[in-house]
Amino acid sequence: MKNLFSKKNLIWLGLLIVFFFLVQFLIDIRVITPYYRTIVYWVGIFIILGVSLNIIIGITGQLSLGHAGFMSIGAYSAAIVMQNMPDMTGLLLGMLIGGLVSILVSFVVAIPTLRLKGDYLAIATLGVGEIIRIVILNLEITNGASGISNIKNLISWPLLFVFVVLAVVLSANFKNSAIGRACISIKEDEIASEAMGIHTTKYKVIAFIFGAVLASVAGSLYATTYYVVKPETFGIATSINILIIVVFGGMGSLTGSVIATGFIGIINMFLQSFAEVRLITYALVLIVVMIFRPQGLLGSKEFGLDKILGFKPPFSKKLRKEKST
Amino acid sequence: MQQFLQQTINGLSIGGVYALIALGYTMVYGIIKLINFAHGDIFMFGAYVGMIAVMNFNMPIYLAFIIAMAVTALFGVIIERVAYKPLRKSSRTAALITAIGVSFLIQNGMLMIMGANIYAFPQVIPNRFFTVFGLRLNMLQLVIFATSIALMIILQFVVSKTKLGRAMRSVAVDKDAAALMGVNVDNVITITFAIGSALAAAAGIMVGLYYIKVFPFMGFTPGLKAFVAAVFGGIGIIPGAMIGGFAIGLIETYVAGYGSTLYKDAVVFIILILILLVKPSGLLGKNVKEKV
Amino acid sequence: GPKEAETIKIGVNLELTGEVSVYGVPEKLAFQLAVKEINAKGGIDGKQVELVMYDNAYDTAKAVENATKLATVDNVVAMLGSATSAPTLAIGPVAKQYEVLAFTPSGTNAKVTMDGTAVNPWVFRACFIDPFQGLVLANFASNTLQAKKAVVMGSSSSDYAKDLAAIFGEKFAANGGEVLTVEYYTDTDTDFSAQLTTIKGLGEFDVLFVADYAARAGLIIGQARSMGIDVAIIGPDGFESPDLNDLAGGAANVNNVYFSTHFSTLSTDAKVQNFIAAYTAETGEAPSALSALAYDAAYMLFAAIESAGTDPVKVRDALKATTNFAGVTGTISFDDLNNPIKSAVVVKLENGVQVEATIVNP
Amino acid sequence: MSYLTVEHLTKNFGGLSAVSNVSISVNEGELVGLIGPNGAGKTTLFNVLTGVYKPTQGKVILNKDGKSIELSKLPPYKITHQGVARTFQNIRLFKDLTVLDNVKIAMNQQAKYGLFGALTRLGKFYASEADIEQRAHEFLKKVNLDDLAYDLAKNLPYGKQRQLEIARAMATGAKLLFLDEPAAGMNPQETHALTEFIAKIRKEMDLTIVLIEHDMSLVMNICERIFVLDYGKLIASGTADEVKNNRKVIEAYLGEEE
Amino acid sequence: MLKVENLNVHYGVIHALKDVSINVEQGKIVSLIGSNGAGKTTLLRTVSGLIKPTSGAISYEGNDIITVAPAQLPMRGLVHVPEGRRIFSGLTVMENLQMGAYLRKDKAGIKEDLDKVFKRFEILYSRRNQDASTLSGGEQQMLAISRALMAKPRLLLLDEPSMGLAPLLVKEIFNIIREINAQGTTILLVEQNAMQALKIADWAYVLETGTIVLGGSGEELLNSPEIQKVYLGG
Ligand SMILES: Nc1ncnc2c1ncn2[C@@H]1O[C@H](COP(=O)(O)OP(=O)(O)OP(=O)(O)O)[C@@H](O)[C@H]1O
Ligand SMILES: Nc1ncnc2c1ncn2[C@@H]1O[C@H](COP(=O)(O)OP(=O)(O)OP(=O)(O)O)[C@@H](O)[C@H]1O
Ligand SMILES: [Mg+2]
Ligand SMILES: [Mg+2]
Repeated sequence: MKNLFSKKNLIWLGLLIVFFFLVQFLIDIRVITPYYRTIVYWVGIFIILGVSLNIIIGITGQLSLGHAGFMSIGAYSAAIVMQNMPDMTGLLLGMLIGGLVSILVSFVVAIPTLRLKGDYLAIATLGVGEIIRIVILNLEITNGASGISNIKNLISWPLLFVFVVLAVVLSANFKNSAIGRACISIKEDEIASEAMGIHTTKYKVIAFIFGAVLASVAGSLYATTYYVVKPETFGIATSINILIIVVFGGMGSLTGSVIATGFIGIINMFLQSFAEVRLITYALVLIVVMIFRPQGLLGSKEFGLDKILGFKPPFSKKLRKEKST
Repeated sequence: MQQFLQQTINGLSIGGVYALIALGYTMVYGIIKLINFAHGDIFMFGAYVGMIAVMNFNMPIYLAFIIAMAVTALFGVIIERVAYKPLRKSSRTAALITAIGVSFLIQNGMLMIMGANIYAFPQVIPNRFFTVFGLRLNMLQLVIFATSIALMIILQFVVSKTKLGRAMRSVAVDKDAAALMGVNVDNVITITFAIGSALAAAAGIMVGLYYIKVFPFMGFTPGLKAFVAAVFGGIGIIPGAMIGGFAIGLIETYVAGYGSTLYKDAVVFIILILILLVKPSGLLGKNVKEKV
Repeated sequence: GPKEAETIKIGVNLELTGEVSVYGVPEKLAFQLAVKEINAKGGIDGKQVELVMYDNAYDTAKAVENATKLATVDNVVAMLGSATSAPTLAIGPVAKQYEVLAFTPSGTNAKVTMDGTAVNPWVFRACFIDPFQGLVLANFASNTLQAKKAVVMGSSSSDYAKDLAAIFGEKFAANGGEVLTVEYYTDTDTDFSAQLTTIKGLGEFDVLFVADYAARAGLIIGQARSMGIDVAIIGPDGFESPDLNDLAGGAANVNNVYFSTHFSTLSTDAKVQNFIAAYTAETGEAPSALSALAYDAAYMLFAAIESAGTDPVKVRDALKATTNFAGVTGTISFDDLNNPIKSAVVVKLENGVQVEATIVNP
Repeated sequence: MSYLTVEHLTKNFGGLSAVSNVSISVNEGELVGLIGPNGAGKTTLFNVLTGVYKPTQGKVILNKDGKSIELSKLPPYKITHQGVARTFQNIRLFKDLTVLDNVKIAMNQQAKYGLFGALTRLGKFYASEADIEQRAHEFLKKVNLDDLAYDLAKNLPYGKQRQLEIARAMATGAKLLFLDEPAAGMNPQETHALTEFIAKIRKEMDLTIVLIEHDMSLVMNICERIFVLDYGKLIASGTADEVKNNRKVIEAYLGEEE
Repeated sequence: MLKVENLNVHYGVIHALKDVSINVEQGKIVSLIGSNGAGKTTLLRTVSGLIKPTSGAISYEGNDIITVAPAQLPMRGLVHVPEGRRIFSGLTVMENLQMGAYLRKDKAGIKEDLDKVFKRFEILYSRRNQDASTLSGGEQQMLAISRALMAKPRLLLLDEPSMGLAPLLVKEIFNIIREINAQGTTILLVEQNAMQALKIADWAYVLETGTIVLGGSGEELLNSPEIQKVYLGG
């Protein structure tokens, strides 16, 4: 308990509260216009997605290309429940159901596929994402190709904020624990990890399920933000967009994913008026960033987490003093 | 039975297309371990070049093939030099993202230059049919089938039996060590990309001739399927790409013909995953455990 | 109140990139043509019309962002788009929230103009809805073609196909016909030989209904003909495209093909002929049904603005009150659900050329 | 009963018999050497002992606290849980992590909280983390690596990396260590230091050690018993002197003294 | 034959080689010893062009080779056997050897050298069609040296050839080095096994933390008490 309310954690809490009210105030006085708000929502939802995929790819080293599939589970669960219960209870219930279904699906999927390595895993997870999408496309309850429209819009800054903070904090806690260390050791060297007594399959599965559940939560938020869910939204392209966030921010860097999502959100906002060149510019930015910063914006480092947010530095950053020779 | 055979022919011909694209995919992958996500778009580029050659310059089709393959090879080499080469020493995921960026760039660049419309590839080879034992065979189906097998054999020979092939494989394993043997690593990679891209162009034209439709996004789905095919057969292994291509073509066709088309792609992926569970490095992949 | 604007701003929210841009781009061109024409005539009430255009790339999130920006930042008088149903479904609630009308030329899904079970007063469309064409084509098949047995093909990835197939099946059965099978494929397919082989194995039938756009319908026509399936092929307005013949492997394959549409290039109506000429001159290609619908949507909107001024609410009311607007796709009024009331045309193609146009009412 | 018993162990790769019908036993607290020509199957034997490969035939039994455990039936991580750990012929540290983290990962077994505790940080989380951290430091002090605790493993000099790999293996709580060529690539002075290091940790922590080595100065100095493999077969075993003078060993491995 | 003058190499901020100068005369064996991380490998890699130096000069047979691409050097007879074997996995033993002769065109000569290699290392012959990655450590080392010999080197750079080899083979390797040298190949040898390295060396250098601290004939160094203490375990 004492540690939970350590000075650092309290400072962190304080900062979050200040940030929350600052943004709320800016929304109230319309400095953050309804339009900017839509950008904020996008960024928030994709932060959750980026961070959750980072747990799987960046922390545990398992390349997954089917993340949007789990997003769709949450999105559809929320949409379906909210058809009958178009209120906050419905949303939360949908989110819960989505989370449970995601646990189930990701568990069933993870056990066999995570035995695969590298590109084989990538293609298997891509397949999983596609299978989920195709199943949704053909189910009655999901309304097939048309998807579900007219979903009650319940997104708001407080709601978004709560879930984004929850997702990021839980992910950070995940990373900075014995479980996170086990996952990182798997990424570093699976054979050595196993030799250190780490049940690699178990941890890979845990990380995968954890990421899937968070993606599902993000999906539920997506549904209540954008009125419509349809199968195409959750295809490979979306999985790739999430992957881009992870690599852009830096594999293994949760704060990197947060910053990268903001960055991409802003780029997209500026490019909005340039229909034809929008994607070309986006592609060029992507290529150029990768060429000049292949490790992503932050590499595997976290952005001042220990200083500002009060996390103990589990992966110390003390640099080696240059040994004078 | 008759219908089953007909479906098999259908499956082999669409599989031939996947195989053709997968060959280039696998080849590039085999040498620089890059999932060249843009390969499908290079295929699309090749189809456009071929189409323009025929449509706007009235070239005979064989010349269009040569021109498209050459131009696309050059295009592939430029992409490699500009976008991929700086990332040789970076992580593979960074390279993958770059490849995705290149894919976006080619698609949308083409969209901007040629517009969103769907072009129809000029039907310069009359689409002749003949009936054998009651089965309808299409001239182009045969051509695609034969070409993919011929190219597979040639490529396999080049890679496994020639000096260039040895150099390619050495570069794949260890660039520095290969350089110490006197291999010009950059050139080998360039040649690899040139060959891979030329193959993609050939596939592009053939698909143009057979399926007619040419548009900026035509590369995405076949590219993805070809990638799946390459993995299916064991990525980096040339005969694997072909077997994977045919396997996927057949599965798709049988499912569409006898089951539900709705689940066609899902069935392909389920079979893929099942096969990977038994053979984690693809049908022809060697299950070597890393020697520690 | 806000300073009187110099120009009349109309928002456009379309699929301009990505694969679905085949539908968005022709509409963009038609909008631009209409604006160019109206501005050349001195604009509306002496004010020039300006399009504020954003790409939604067929992404519902982008569509919402764009609509919000158009409504709240650009303060447009009204919004045009999107070309397909899904983004339009996402735009609808935004239009309602900020009280700016959204007018889709071609979003055919019945729910587009709905807000749950009630009508969304802020969404209009210029095309007929899927059920309508399904009825028209079923009647045409039974009555004009005297068909008894039909086979349906359609894309499983679009509600367009699914709705059309369902309505067609119901009506065709009610007319005493039988649908032997409905074969689905996906949007990304180019090879339909598996489905066609199966269909061929079903035995004799009279008509093949392909519920899809030309991009795939063309290929299906070509592949069906080359497999020796030579029954009548019918389809919806999606068939209308300058590329249909090429995609079918040449005009020679496009025989005994019928499709329902909004207007026929055979029409002797000067308005239609002028539009075809102007569009072709401007863009270098012949107009499709989509561009015709977009062109009409733009002019209906201009007319509403002309009569109501630039207040979005008044514009909406004026549009709603549109009666017998004479467009290139017919004479249009709106029903209670903001859907156009107009008749359909069924066109017959021989050797890829329109040879006959029949006006059909449901 | 001896501590570790290898019974008629065979490991084939395709047609090649890398280890064939090898029977060995090691007593608790012993320091045993495993030598033999290149390709004799030493590393392969280690790989089977630590579960990386399943044996083609035969079994491996560990007698611990009166129980006998068939290691050859367990996956690698469970073998480690039985107090058996190894180093690798080609160093396999977690290169991009610090020395401290390398050790903490090896100590992962000791974490006293589960997923829920990790995510919420309720319960024993902070106490357990502090404990692990402290013990990792204590351990590093014991092996003289504490001043490098915050260096990335890949930045360590080669000799230190070897030491760290041994330390990491010990940190799993292992009582039985398999060291694969710990002195490879070291000069005599470094080898000497390593020899002392091994002797020291062994004494302080009551370890049983089996090591593969080609550096005879090390093997002959500290190994109490030596097994010699050739072409996958055990050709000799005994004390340093016995082995040194065994004809077969001289012919196959040592060569004539000059 | 090879002259390195005032060579400086940096890895980022690490100054790995400081004003290093060495001289390798034609026909000689020159050994380079030093502890781990002294910079021995760095020196060899710089000579063969894999690393670009910050300053200094390298001349080989009288020509400056700093600007020459690494792939050009085997053609000129300068061949490097890298640290850690670096054999091509996935290629068979035979193909690895053929890679050694990559730049050679004389088919007959290649065949002859291949036979020589197989005679010298019979184990390689028996494994010639096996994937090289499954060879044992020692077998791989033999392969790596043999592969270099296939290039007919005039100057051979050897980086720790005895690492990981059984004692018998260590002797064998040093014999082979002598033999190769006797047949006219100049050798620059980096070794941890200082005793052997100094024994066969005509000349030797000691590298410590990036600086050459000592140079002399093999015998001189062998008898130097300092060297005995640190490098010979005496
Ligand atoms: N995964 C494998 N597949 C095929 N052969 C293998 C494999 N692993 C080892 N071998 C073969 O088994 C034999 C023994 O190899 P091992 O690595 O155990 O030798 P070693 O005694 O450790 O030799 P060294 O002292 O050189 O390291 C070698 O001939 C090697 O080629
Ligand atoms: N790629 C690299 N990046 C950064 N530093 C490096 C790199 N390679 C070597 N170093 C550093 O340069 C120094 C010299 O290394 P080098 O490998 O040349 O030593 P060495 O004498 O060959 O040692 P060993 O006996 O272990 O082979 C060391 O401090 C090493 O850590
Ligand atoms: Mg070994
Ligand atoms: Mg070295």
